[in-house]
Amino acid sequence: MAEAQQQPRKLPYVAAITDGVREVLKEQDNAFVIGEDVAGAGSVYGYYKGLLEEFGPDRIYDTPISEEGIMGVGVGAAATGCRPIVDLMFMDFIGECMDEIANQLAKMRYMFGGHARLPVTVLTMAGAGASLAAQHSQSLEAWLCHLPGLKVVMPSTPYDAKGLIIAAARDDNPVFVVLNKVSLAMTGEVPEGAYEVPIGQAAVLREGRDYTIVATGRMVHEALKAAEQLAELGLDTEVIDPRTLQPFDTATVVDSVRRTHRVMIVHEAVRHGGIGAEIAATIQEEAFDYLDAPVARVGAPFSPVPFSPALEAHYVPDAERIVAEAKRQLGL
Amino acid sequence: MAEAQQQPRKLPYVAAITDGVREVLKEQDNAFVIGEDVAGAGSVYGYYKGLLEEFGPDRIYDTPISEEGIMGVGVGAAATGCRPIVDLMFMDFIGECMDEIANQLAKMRYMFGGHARLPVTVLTMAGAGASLAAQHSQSLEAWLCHLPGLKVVMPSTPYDAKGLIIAAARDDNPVFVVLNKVSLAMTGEVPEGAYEVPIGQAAVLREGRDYTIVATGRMVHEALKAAEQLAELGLDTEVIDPRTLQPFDTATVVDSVRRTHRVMIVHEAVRHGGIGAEIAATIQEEAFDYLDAPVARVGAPFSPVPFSPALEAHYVPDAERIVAEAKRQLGL
Amino acid sequence: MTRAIADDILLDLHRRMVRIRLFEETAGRLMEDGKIPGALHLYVGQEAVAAGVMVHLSNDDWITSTHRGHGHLIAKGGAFDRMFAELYGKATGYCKGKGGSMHICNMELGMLGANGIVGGGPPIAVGAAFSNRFRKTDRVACTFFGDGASNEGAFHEAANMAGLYKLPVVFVCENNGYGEFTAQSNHQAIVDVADRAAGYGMPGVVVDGMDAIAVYEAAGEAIERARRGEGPTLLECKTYRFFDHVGVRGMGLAYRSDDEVAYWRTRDPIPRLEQQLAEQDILSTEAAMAVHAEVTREVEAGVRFAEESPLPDPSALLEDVYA
Amino acid sequence: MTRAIADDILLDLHRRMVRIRLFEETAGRLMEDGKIPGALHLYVGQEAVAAGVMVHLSNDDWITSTHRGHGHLIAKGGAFDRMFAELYGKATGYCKGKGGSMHICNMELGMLGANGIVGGGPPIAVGAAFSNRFRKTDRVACTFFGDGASNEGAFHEAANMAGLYKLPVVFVCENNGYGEFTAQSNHQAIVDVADRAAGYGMPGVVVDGMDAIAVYEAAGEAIERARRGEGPTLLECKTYRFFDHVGVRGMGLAYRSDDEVAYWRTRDPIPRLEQQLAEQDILSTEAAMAVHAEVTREVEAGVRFAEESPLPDPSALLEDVYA
Ligand SMILES: Cc1ncc(C[n+]2csc(CCOP(=O)(O)OP(=O)(O)O)c2C)c(N)n1
Ligand SMILES: Cc1ncc(C[n+]2csc(CCOP(=O)(O)OP(=O)(O)O)c2C)c(N)n1
Ligand SMILES: [Mg+2]
Ligand SMILES: [Mg+2]
Repeated sequence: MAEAQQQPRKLPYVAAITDGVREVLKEQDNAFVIGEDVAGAGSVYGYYKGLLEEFGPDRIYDTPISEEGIMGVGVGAAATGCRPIVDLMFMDFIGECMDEIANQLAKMRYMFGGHARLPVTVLTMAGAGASLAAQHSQSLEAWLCHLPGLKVVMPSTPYDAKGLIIAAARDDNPVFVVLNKVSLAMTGEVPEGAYEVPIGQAAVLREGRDYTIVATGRMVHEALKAAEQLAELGLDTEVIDPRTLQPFDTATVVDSVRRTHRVMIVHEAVRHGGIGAEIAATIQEEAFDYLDAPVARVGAPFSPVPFSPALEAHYVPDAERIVAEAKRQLGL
Repeated sequence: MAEAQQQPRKLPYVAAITDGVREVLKEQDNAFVIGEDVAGAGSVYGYYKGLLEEFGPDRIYDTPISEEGIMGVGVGAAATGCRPIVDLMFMDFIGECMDEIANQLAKMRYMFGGHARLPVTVLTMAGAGASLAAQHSQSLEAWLCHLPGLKVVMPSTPYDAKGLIIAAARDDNPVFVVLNKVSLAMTGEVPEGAYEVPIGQAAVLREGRDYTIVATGRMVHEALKAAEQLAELGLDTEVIDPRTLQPFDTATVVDSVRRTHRVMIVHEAVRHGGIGAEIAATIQEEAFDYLDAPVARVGAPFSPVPFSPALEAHYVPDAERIVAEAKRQLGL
Repeated sequence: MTRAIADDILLDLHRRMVRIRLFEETAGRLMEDGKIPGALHLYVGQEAVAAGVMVHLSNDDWITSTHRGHGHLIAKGGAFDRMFAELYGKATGYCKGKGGSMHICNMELGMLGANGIVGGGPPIAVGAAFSNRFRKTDRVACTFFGDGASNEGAFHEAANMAGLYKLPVVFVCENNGYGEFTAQSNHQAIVDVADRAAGYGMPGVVVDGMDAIAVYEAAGEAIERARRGEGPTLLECKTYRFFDHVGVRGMGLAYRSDDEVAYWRTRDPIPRLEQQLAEQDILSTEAAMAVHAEVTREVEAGVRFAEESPLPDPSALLEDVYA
Repeated sequence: MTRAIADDILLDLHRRMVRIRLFEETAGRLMEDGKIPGALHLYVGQEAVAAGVMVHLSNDDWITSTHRGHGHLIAKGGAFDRMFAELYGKATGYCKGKGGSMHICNMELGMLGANGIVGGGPPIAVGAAFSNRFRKTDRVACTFFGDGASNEGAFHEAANMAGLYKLPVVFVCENNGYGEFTAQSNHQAIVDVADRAAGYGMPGVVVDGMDAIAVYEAAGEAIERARRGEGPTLLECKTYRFFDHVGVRGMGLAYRSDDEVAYWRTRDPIPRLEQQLAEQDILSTEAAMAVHAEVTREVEAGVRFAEESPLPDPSALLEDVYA
């Protein structure tokens, strides 16, 4: 495994997660993983597979089905010197532990006048597209971004998944790593060893002069596809993946918009009240005089996630919908 | 009490809440009130005082301290034919029952293919300014507005408190009535008998030609004060209270902006990721060509609510901050 | 228990169990064949619990269910055509294809939905029981939940409220020994979930959940108690799921031994009841086979209905969000 | 209990209780005088619990507290000057004025904060106990919570995890008979919260929470058990708050009778301990008065410090959000 490789190593997203957590467990003696079916089963999506064997039962713990209790262990253990990696199986279950997150994890440091550190990393699985219906398909990152005290990252590639997990675990603050279930099999380059994708830094994945798309999570790939199609329409499109939602890299986005004058935000979450609203509001504040068209937003429509694939296909945003909205926005 | 009055009747906000709930209990046989210390004590803020005596213990129930259980009673009782009024003492405790709200209450009808009705009215107390610190001062309405299936109202006056409670209870959907603790003593006109403030209709509280302020909850009054000060600067300011946040009366706001060309959104919640972001994003979508300046937003800064009055005074937005931001926005 | 049980009740019990078994086996096959999308948590092995409880209930009695909910709906009278259609995501399904396996429901049968949230059922059932009493009916609510679910705060709060208000609700714990891939001994320090009942001021009863008659009798007592206004009961049924947590073979994890599965298969509640009924001359082997054959035809017709049904129209996407 | 308790421990117990009492009486007065903003939940009446537990702990043992948290912090060694300063919202307070009464804390003393969320403490304490073991220390965690809090899901999940993992944590239920204005009989169907322990595989112990020595002994056993790695205990202390839910006279609601309050005042744990110590010639009346006088001076100095301290600078508002 440690031999030098000629070809850059490619891994699926799911293995990149494992790799990131593995590096953290190697590097930080006070780190442990805790969550439902993370040890014996390696999580229902298998992204902790092998870690129990590699690090032993003192570093990875199965729990009862008790999200609030689990998050509480994260808070209490972090405040007293550990660096817990808490697994919240599906992001949809965040309501079970939202008090622990919002009132304890996010606020403890502030309420204590700075006399506590909460280095908790939370890994959780978001996203629709797998026919898992309304309670197993949500993207609720907007709730987290509205909570001072938390950081929120959303890796769209295997590379970022590993690098952001390591950065999150090295951060002395609570960081939520919002993963995407439909991306698990997607492969990409993932270097060996520890590396960070810095928290708070966006990535410009495609440069363009005419148009900017800011897309998060899995929507990054739909945006890149859309950019191809828009190029055929003569629109040289820049695609930015913020990678971190909180703190948000406003500078990179605003710089782009000041050059391209037109921008769209894309996320999988419900459009209404999603983080795209904050990004749009910020862009028009910071780049008002540069905008040639209103900031557009693409997100899920205002309904729960339907089960039937026939409906879900119309629910989750995709390249076609991005292109259609761009055309509408720009009058093409 | 029932005698005709010459003068319009004035009541404090706290009594208007009582009056609204009283009308609902009179009008709807299947309505009951349930929550922590709502019966014997009439709630910690006293807004159910007298209802136990008037309607008896079959209509108003004290509960254990079990927010998830209480909200579950609301869901289960509503789905089976009752019209519960659920009291969530402080909005800060919403994390305790967020799963019940997000995954059951908001989604049950949709998941069931329309075969369930959830006429639950939730009354809850939000807002800072009473030195109650980080866990008893939050305004978290943005979380609710991001959830398809819910409606959200936010009364700023005694009149609206009563009228919106009645409208909420008559609605066949879950409606959250977000109350404000610092407004409880504020008096205003409150007619006798049942009346509705229609859900989804904004109120234009002050007309103006030069500038629009959209303010929610207690911030409405700060906006009205700010409008006076702005008038002195020659800015004829329109003040709109959306009253309902979900569904939002976009038409009234956009109409105003198309006339005034400049707009600010004000709310008490944390500015970042607050509902003001959605309103701002929507305005620039719908009125882009009419805007002479970026949509401005005033909200709480990005920190938990501090305890010390010396800090809290700088935390909660007020007329001064609104005026200052308007000046900055407009270059006055 | 010496009370004699009427023959028709025993036959009813049997038919409900067979209906669950054959529906589930076919559903599992269809899922493995890629015809049913999403996740399917099958009930096979646990049939005695749903049947033994549901025989006591009418359509006016409410139940809440779990992610493993088909069995509960079938035992409460669910029709296979509408159910398969729902699993297929068709417009003719009970939820118009919007819910799928994890949210399958039928309000007219008093079935308040499968639930994708572990612990989601008990608070809702307590609400239904509250409503039963508020509306001055003598109806009860039964809430099914797993051993794993008994560790959720929602269960605790619901049980406490039910005990406090003496509500007409029965907490039916289907203890199949596992929450997903975690054995009970790795998720709680107790052997009997029923031991928690005392903390809520309600009786806790343990029953063999592989014995339909035993469940029938214990559930009958708990439900009658509830109907009489004497309050809730925590009824723990020791049972086992023959298939994996999701689907039939699931993820292929080795969290339980083949021996263990084989042992529990010897306790299969359906052959057991069939043998008891044969010994008592209530249901001959031939008659039992006839029930299986009849239900098999019902399954086939249900699948046909589902396959021939239309998918929901995209315009349905934004319907049913609000009343 | 026949073990003799060393004199210095008994004197220590006494002093901790007097420190709580006098601090709280003054804090209540200052609140009524409008000097302390916000809500103040006073601990007067319950002193034997905090003192009886905390005498066993060092600064390396963790505790979590409740909205009624001053007593816990004082018993753990909290300094009056920093505490009053916090209640006043001054920059010199333990939390720099950012937390106030409901979040007062001191990490160096092992006090993980008062908590405005009912049921907020137990999960955090379980985390601290988990951490104690993970970091291979022999330290314990004690979590204080009320009878009302025992109905929160958070308590249930935390207790189950503690029992499962056999964590070094003691669940100290301060059963003062009320959650706000709701009597225990109106919030749960049991008399002893300790009855819930069995459901988590841990021992449940009931002790007279107005008897400092009884609490001391029972807490000692539970804490030693935890230190030995034998797992958690649920220790229920029957106690009473002499003042109202918030403040001294509170909202003036008639949810409990004057007779009831008067009865419990006859069981005041401080005179009781003083009498016991006087009878055993450990603490004379004069010596006890001297303790009161000394603590009174400490209170006065604390208030003076708070009053003379500066308010936080507005620039502090955005500090301490992130590390
Ligand atoms: C709140 C919540 N947490 C976790 C899950 C994931 N999950 C689905 S089923 C399951 C196991 C449930 O175990 P149990 O209650 O014993 O029911 P069983 O599957 O054994 O029937 C888990 C953890 C979930 N759906 N909801
Ligand atoms: C989650 C939550 N729900 C409700 C409240 C409001 N509240 C504050 S104290 C209290 C009563 C707590 O009772 P108990 O746990 O017995 O403690 P005691 O006040 O008697 O010390 C309540 C309901 C809260 N702070 N947090
Ligand atoms: Mg199970
Ligand atoms: Mg109490």
